[in-house]
Amino acid sequence: MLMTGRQPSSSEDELFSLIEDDGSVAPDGRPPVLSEVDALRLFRALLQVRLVDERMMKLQRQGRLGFYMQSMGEEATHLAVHALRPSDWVFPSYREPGAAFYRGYSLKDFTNQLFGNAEDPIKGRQMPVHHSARSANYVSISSPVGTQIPQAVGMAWAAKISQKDDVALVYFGEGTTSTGQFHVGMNFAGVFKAPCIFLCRNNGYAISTGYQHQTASRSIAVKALAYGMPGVRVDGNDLLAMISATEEAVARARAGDGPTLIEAVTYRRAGHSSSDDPNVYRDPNEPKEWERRDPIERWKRYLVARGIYEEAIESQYRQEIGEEIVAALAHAEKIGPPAVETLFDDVFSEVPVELEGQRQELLALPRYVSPHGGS
Amino acid sequence: MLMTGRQPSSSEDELFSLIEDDGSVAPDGRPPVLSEVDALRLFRALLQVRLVDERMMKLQRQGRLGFYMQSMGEEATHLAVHALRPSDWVFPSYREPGAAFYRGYSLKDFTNQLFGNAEDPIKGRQMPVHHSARSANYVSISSPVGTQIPQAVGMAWAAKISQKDDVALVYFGEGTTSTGQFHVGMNFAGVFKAPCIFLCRNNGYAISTGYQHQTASRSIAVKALAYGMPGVRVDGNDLLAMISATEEAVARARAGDGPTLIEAVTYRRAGHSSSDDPNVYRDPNEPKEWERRDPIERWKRYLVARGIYEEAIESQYRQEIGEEIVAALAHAEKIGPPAVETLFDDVFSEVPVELEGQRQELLALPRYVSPHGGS
Amino acid sequence: MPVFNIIQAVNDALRIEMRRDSRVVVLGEDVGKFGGVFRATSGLFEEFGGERVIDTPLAEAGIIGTAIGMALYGLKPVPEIQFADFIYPAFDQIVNELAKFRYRSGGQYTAPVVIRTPYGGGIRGGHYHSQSPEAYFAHTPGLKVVIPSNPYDAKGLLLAAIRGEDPVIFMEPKRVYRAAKGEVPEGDYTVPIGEAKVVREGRQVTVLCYGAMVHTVIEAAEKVAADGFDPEIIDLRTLLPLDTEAVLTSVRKTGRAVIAHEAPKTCGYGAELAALIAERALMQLEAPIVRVTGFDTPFPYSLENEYLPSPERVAKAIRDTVRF
Amino acid sequence: MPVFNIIQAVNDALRIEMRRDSRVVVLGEDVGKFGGVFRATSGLFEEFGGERVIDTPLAEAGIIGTAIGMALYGLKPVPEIQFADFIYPAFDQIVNELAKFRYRSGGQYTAPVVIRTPYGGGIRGGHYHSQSPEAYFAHTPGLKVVIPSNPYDAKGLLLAAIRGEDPVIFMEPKRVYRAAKGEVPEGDYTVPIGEAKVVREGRQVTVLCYGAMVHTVIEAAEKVAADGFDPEIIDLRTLLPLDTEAVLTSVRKTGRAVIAHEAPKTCGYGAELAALIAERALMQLEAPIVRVTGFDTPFPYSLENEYLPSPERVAKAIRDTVRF
Ligand SMILES: Cc1ncc(C[n+]2csc(CCOP(=O)(O)OP(=O)(O)O)c2C)c(N)n1
Ligand SMILES: Cc1ncc(C[n+]2csc(CCOP(=O)(O)OP(=O)(O)O)c2C)c(N)n1
Ligand SMILES: [Mg+2]
Ligand SMILES: [Mg+2]
Repeated sequence: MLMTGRQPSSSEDELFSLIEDDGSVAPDGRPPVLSEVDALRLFRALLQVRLVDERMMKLQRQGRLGFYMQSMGEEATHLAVHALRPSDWVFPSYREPGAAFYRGYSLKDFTNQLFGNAEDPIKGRQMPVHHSARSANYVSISSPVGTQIPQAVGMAWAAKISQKDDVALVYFGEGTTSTGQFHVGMNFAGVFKAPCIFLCRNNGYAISTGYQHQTASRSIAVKALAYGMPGVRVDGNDLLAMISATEEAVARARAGDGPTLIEAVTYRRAGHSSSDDPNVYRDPNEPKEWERRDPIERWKRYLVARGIYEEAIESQYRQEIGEEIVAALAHAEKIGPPAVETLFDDVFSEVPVELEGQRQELLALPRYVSPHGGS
Repeated sequence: MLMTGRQPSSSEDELFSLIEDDGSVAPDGRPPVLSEVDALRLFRALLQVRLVDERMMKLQRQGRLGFYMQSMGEEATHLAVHALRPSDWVFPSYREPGAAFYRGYSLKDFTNQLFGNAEDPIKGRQMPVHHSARSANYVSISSPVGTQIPQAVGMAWAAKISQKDDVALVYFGEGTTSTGQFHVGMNFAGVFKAPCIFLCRNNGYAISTGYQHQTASRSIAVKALAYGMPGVRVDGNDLLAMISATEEAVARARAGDGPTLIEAVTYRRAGHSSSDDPNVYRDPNEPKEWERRDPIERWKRYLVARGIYEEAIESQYRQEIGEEIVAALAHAEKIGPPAVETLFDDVFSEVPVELEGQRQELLALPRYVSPHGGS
Repeated sequence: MPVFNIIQAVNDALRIEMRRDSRVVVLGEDVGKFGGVFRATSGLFEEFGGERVIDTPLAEAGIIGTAIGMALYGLKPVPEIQFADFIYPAFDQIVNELAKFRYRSGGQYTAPVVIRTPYGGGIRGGHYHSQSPEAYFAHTPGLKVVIPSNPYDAKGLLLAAIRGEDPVIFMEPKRVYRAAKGEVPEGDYTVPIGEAKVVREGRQVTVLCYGAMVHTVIEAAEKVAADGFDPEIIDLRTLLPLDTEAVLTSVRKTGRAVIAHEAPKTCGYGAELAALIAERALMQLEAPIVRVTGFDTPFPYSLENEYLPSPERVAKAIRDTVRF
Repeated sequence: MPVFNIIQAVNDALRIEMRRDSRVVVLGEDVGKFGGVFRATSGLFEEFGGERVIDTPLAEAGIIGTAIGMALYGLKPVPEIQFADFIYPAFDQIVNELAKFRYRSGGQYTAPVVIRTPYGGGIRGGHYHSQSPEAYFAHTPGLKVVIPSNPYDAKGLLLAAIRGEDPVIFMEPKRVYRAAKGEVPEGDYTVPIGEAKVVREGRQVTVLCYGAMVHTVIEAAEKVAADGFDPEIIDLRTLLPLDTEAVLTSVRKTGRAVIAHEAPKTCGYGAELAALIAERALMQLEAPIVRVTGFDTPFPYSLENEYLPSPERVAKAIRDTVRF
């Protein structure tokens, strides 16, 4: 009898990468067309994520910031959005700030959000790192993992129904592939040929839970088969490969050929969040292993090989970004919390009578000074 | 770049069958060992489902029964349970009464359940066809589809934890593979190597929704790949193939090799339920097509080819079953509804004070005579 | 004016709005060619095609999740959940996502999805074709909860819901889907969300109800009126936002309140009504507030008529309360 | 007697019961080697191994669904849902399956699963690490709902829950996970499910509360006591089954009731308490029943201290009610 799955087909397990160790591009790799300007712009974008992360974690450790989540080692996956148009939509999880920055979300808004202050674009409503940037078509982040997946499919499908050629790109971690949301989203996308790109950052961990406790599937990419869509395993630390795979998926989507699953194979070098201590559950040497495969160093080698890397440019980027961060922080820390009365806005399009009553009730109390206010 | 799923591998699409058109067994098919007694017992079991269905639908049409669901054409899938031991557990959906009968559930209990009368084993608590037969290790049926899937995995996993070699067999339709429950159950089973057999009756329809609106997957069996378990497509109208595939899966499970997904390819010849009119959404010729592939006729040809079919035996079976049905019905229709006070039992292990108060409140009212009582 | 039942009224509202606004799409299990298991979307597939009347795979989380995405993009999805009992696989999408999108994004994103779903008992559906989960949704800030009791309101409220800017759980009383008939104006009109309706004026006791239970209460009122009792009946129509003015005005007038619903008693919507009255009209009360509800058990099959509040139980509550 | 916090008490209860009864298994996200994100299962993996302390894939529906299957087979699973805010993907398994197994099978099958989950605000968790969904479960017949406020009760109630025959939603007040300390007997004892506790005796007003809010109410009581007010505080401990006797006895004595909880007001558990009192102790009431609760908005981040009932808000309610 034929038992599907007994013989792993080696082709499905292959990892697509383009940038070789020395920074050159694999000879038969058909790399994407990338201008020098874009190559450098991407370099700056990679650096920005890294530098912001470092700074915010430090702040968190100093007790000046409530909570933070780093992306160290996964920055290249964020910049897959280079393959999109501004009118396309991104449905992020919490670990792709670089995608927001690259689409125009400012460091100022970012920082105000972390502080939940009166200038926070989402009015202090959510924990740090739960951004929302309408102008960047970067959809509101939610903590419950996976919920964004069917939403992205719905948006993509709506574009198709509306006869627009916008596509959706949705991010999630490999842990999130275990949720029902992943399954129903993928399945709907397959049936409706929704122009949606599923980008799974397989960083090996879901908090403390390793891949082998998450699924017995030999890869994430192979799961695409269950939904009649193509799946591809990409070296997630290779930005050129990420852009290439995403461009191909976007082209398919825009051509009406439906969705694609991209598994970006990478590694979560830092803890899950500022609340986590990864040394409890994994060998501290494991992340060290992955330092060698750092996506930023790799991109640098690519720039060098292309002959467009200059140390002066890197220093300049670092300095500019550093100054921007300092300025954004100085500003954000100055701003107080949102006004109390805003607590009752945006529940509905208008404030219902009863809720207005609750607002008046709260405002009538002696103003309670929050010990955390604005930080 | 390698895109998994672009090239359907033909082997995964092949359909496993054993009984040839003339009733002979495929020469290299390695059929299961089946005694003559069992072969005839299975024949009787097939007939029983068909005859019960016909009779109950008639009753429903006469307004004597509230609701009914037929299995016409899918009876062979029920008897996959032949591959189990009595101590194994079955987690049914609503369309496998034959599995219950074969494990000892009596026609009397079955009929009392349909009538929800005072002798209904589940005390008139659920709609018709939602059986529960503890003595047959046939778990309580629930309407929300798919919920039984992770439950079956949990039971199988518990057996493993308890160092028993019991296995679970869980039934569901192809429509149900779209639910989150299917996904999370399959995924847990893969990770924990739970001794669970997933038996999907792919009968082509979920109420009015055809396979192509349900999933873009080229088969249900291929979905097993996403969970690192074997999947197999079996001719669901070929009882010998069903038993063979299930035996193989059970052997794997008991040997500690984990779960298997079996796709039984079959067809729902009747309406979804007594409330359905399939002619609204499908060509009436379509079910006719499948009459030629009737699983009972096929089994009969197998018996003939094996030289153990006798018309007299068939008539005897039909008569016995017919009489049993008549007797069970005569009894069930006589019995009134459960006593009012039973409404409050079994919510908890003991009736809490407040609930006892509600019971007394109801009992104090003039007895309301239910217009539907007991039918 | 044509006489419609609730199914026809819902169908009419959907057709009107789909003609008027090309952003409106309907999606769900079997809503297409089949027209829905209760036929509420009958004929829409033929008129508007498969891109706007969409048969989905069997996954409520997918139906609501994708509807949210559609709404974010600017469509006006009206998903159907085949039975309210099957809404729970979508519960996360509803309470954590749909309800909170506007708030959590600081007003940047909104998802005005209108979820239609038949609810309630009385059709011999047992545990899983009879539930009344309205209290779960009324307890979830960010959702509006609308429950019509008759064809006129069903059409007008559904049109108002689809035209609104907020997510709505629109629960349809399936027991009276066909039984509740009434004149329904042709063409366009809306019934404002958030306004209750006095169905019967009376002086002695206020009876609060909604959905199918309105008919039970009217039957009870007729019984007791024959004995000289004079209840006032309020059909809430919208549970959230509640028309508190209408409720309190009536209770302050009558000094007595009876609340009827099908859902289990504990933490049902009736608890909120009783609490509201106990908070704001306590001093006008002349009798305890009585709830006539489903019992605190799962919904049964054979004994559903014993489980459901009957006209007799409501009548008894009215009598006891007035005589208290 | 050792002094434990709530985490330690929960951990101790789990260890005791896992030693005593080999059928007890713990499962959930990160509960194994990591010991749970709040460390409630710390050390159990080391002592009992990976077959009884199980790290699951990321799927709450899978955690509860498989736990039900384990319980059907005879194990005693104690799944952890990492935050109550993430329980909704399992909502269908909980309300349609777990709650109804015994009833729907006519008593043939039972699934006495004890679901542990941290709930509530005050840890700067925003929308999705702060919710208090107890009312959803209290409205679902077939579930018991237990919420301890201190280490002694946490240990005793958890042991009682695991030894019971019914499914239990065991909600742990994470704001006071470490802050609420107290003496906890070593070894075995249980606190019976269904019994409330009078935390402070008083004559003027009954304050009903549970979980973390008990500490807020005590603080409020201390404030008002300094001005000569004399509230009685009842820690409900079990929401379902509720100790109605304790509630009604106290309210009949004091003639006044204030109810405090973190969840949104509308259809919160406080509504049930108010309704109960309005039904059975109305004539003894001398003032309106006041609810001090979270507002009817999603749980906010920056303004969580404004959102949560503060000691000041509770104190004001006590004063206003007594002075009414
Ligand atoms: C539905 C749900 N359950 C649990 C959690 C708690 N949680 C937050 S992140 C996380 C792990 C996610 O892992 P993965 O999807 O791999 O993403 P990564 O953190 O690695 O980027 C968990 C369990 C959650 N946010 N949502
Ligand atoms: C969660 C849920 N949603 C919707 C329904 C309504 N419903 C009952 S059966 C059914 C179709 C199931 O199809 P399939 O799984 O293929 O099984 P089949 O009926 O073909 O045996 C649907 C949609 C349900 N029972 N449960
Ligand atoms: Mg991960
Ligand atoms: Mg089917």
